[in-house]
Amino acid sequence: MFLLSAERIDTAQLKRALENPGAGACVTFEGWVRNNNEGKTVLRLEYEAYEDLALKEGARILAEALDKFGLLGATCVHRTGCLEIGELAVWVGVSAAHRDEAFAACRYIIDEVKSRVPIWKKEHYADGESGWVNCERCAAHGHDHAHGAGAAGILSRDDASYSRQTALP
Amino acid sequence: MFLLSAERIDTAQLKRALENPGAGACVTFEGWVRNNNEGKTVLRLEYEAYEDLALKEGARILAEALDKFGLLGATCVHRTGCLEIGELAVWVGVSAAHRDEAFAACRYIIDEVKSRVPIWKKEHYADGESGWVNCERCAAHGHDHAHGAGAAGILSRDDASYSRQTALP
Amino acid sequence: MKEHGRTVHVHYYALLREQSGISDETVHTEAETVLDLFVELNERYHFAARPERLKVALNAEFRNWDDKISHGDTIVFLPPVAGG
Amino acid sequence: MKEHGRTVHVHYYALLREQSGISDETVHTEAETVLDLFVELNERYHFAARPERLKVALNAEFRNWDDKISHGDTIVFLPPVAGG
Repeated sequence: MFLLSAERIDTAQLKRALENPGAGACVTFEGWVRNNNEGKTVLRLEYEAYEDLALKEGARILAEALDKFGLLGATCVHRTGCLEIGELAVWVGVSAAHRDEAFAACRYIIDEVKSRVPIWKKEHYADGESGWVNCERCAAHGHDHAHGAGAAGILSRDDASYSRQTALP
Repeated sequence: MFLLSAERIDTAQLKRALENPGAGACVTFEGWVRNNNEGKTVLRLEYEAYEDLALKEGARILAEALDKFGLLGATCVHRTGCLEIGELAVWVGVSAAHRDEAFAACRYIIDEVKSRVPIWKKEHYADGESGWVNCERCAAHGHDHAHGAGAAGILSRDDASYSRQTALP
Repeated sequence: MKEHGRTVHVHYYALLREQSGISDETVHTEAETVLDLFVELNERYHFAARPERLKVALNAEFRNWDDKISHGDTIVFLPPVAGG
Repeated sequence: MKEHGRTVHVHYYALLREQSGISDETVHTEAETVLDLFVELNERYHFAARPERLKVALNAEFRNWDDKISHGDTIVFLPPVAGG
């Protein structure tokens, strides 16, 4: 079950839905809004989702995890809208017979959600600026990895308007 | 904070204690009482702890994890007494700036707790039998790994009373 | 409506929404492929993102830049995602 | 009390508690090391566990089988643990 939520996430209820008498392990991941990123003080975040596609892609990721790791349950809920420091932005929970699969699957789901589900995050900083955050893999690799079906190689025209993907002042 | 609890564990309260404005990730592991083990139907479990040493060793494991992974918070609570199927036997929760450390630390803590903290588990089976469960590493390796300061090599006398470590009928 | 043209719906999110100033629009275009459409819209909005940094969705599925567009399609250009 | 003997406290857990039938006892012994004490108690209780499968704690710390025991010590023989 992959959900988007404009409201606070009730994790207790979500965890109960993972219960299964054959489950010996439950691993959860919570992404919390942190007060800093890349050296800047963060005041709050905004999440924006392309809901139709986000729900489909999120459901595909959970189906992959259930199949790949033989899970007994898997859920992910992602917030949308404005979030304050310390708020829960994303919750992933899985149950499985043993902890090996539970840890691996939980990690798989959050990694895939972060890089595949069309959700965008805008950080608002203490210095008054704000910016849309790039995906971690882009930041780490100077963007030599493919974003799925990218346009590199197709595009022959120069794109003079390219700049760092950040909101203009 | 490492605790033993003879009562049901309140996970919501434990998770709140991990909150930190610099934390972007919280990973939890829950060990649940499973209805089967090694092909046998399990009805319930009993946990017994050597409390003085369990508390010391548990605290050492958490201190190691805090140091090794640079965590912002780490907690583990282990149940004692009789538990039914589906009950929470052990809870591990960690918070950290990023998810890499959080996943690695949570896994480290539960692995070390299972193999180092003096807690024993007796399974009661549907066929009326019961047995003390061996540690997983023993089961996996036919016991050629050392249990810390073991007596192998010191002992010269034969031990004729050796048998499979299981309760007699 | 011009000959050979088609009417499509375009939605904008995040940085592209801010740069175009709109969340969605209905566009009449001569563009045959998704990439042609992007180039056309980029002339109007000067998006601060190269298409090789973007993905594209056609009718709420990830698709390719050289896919043909049809009358009534919904197209979304997706900036690099950053959930979590 | 015999000459050279010492009085120590022994606690039993899990399988060893069931096999001895007691949770703890105070023992007067001539044993000099933890291992000597185990061998002595094993003659009484016939524990179904080899000492190389056990660990030992002396005054609530993990210690070695060849450690000397002193008057008043608390000794625990630890079956393989299985938390979680």
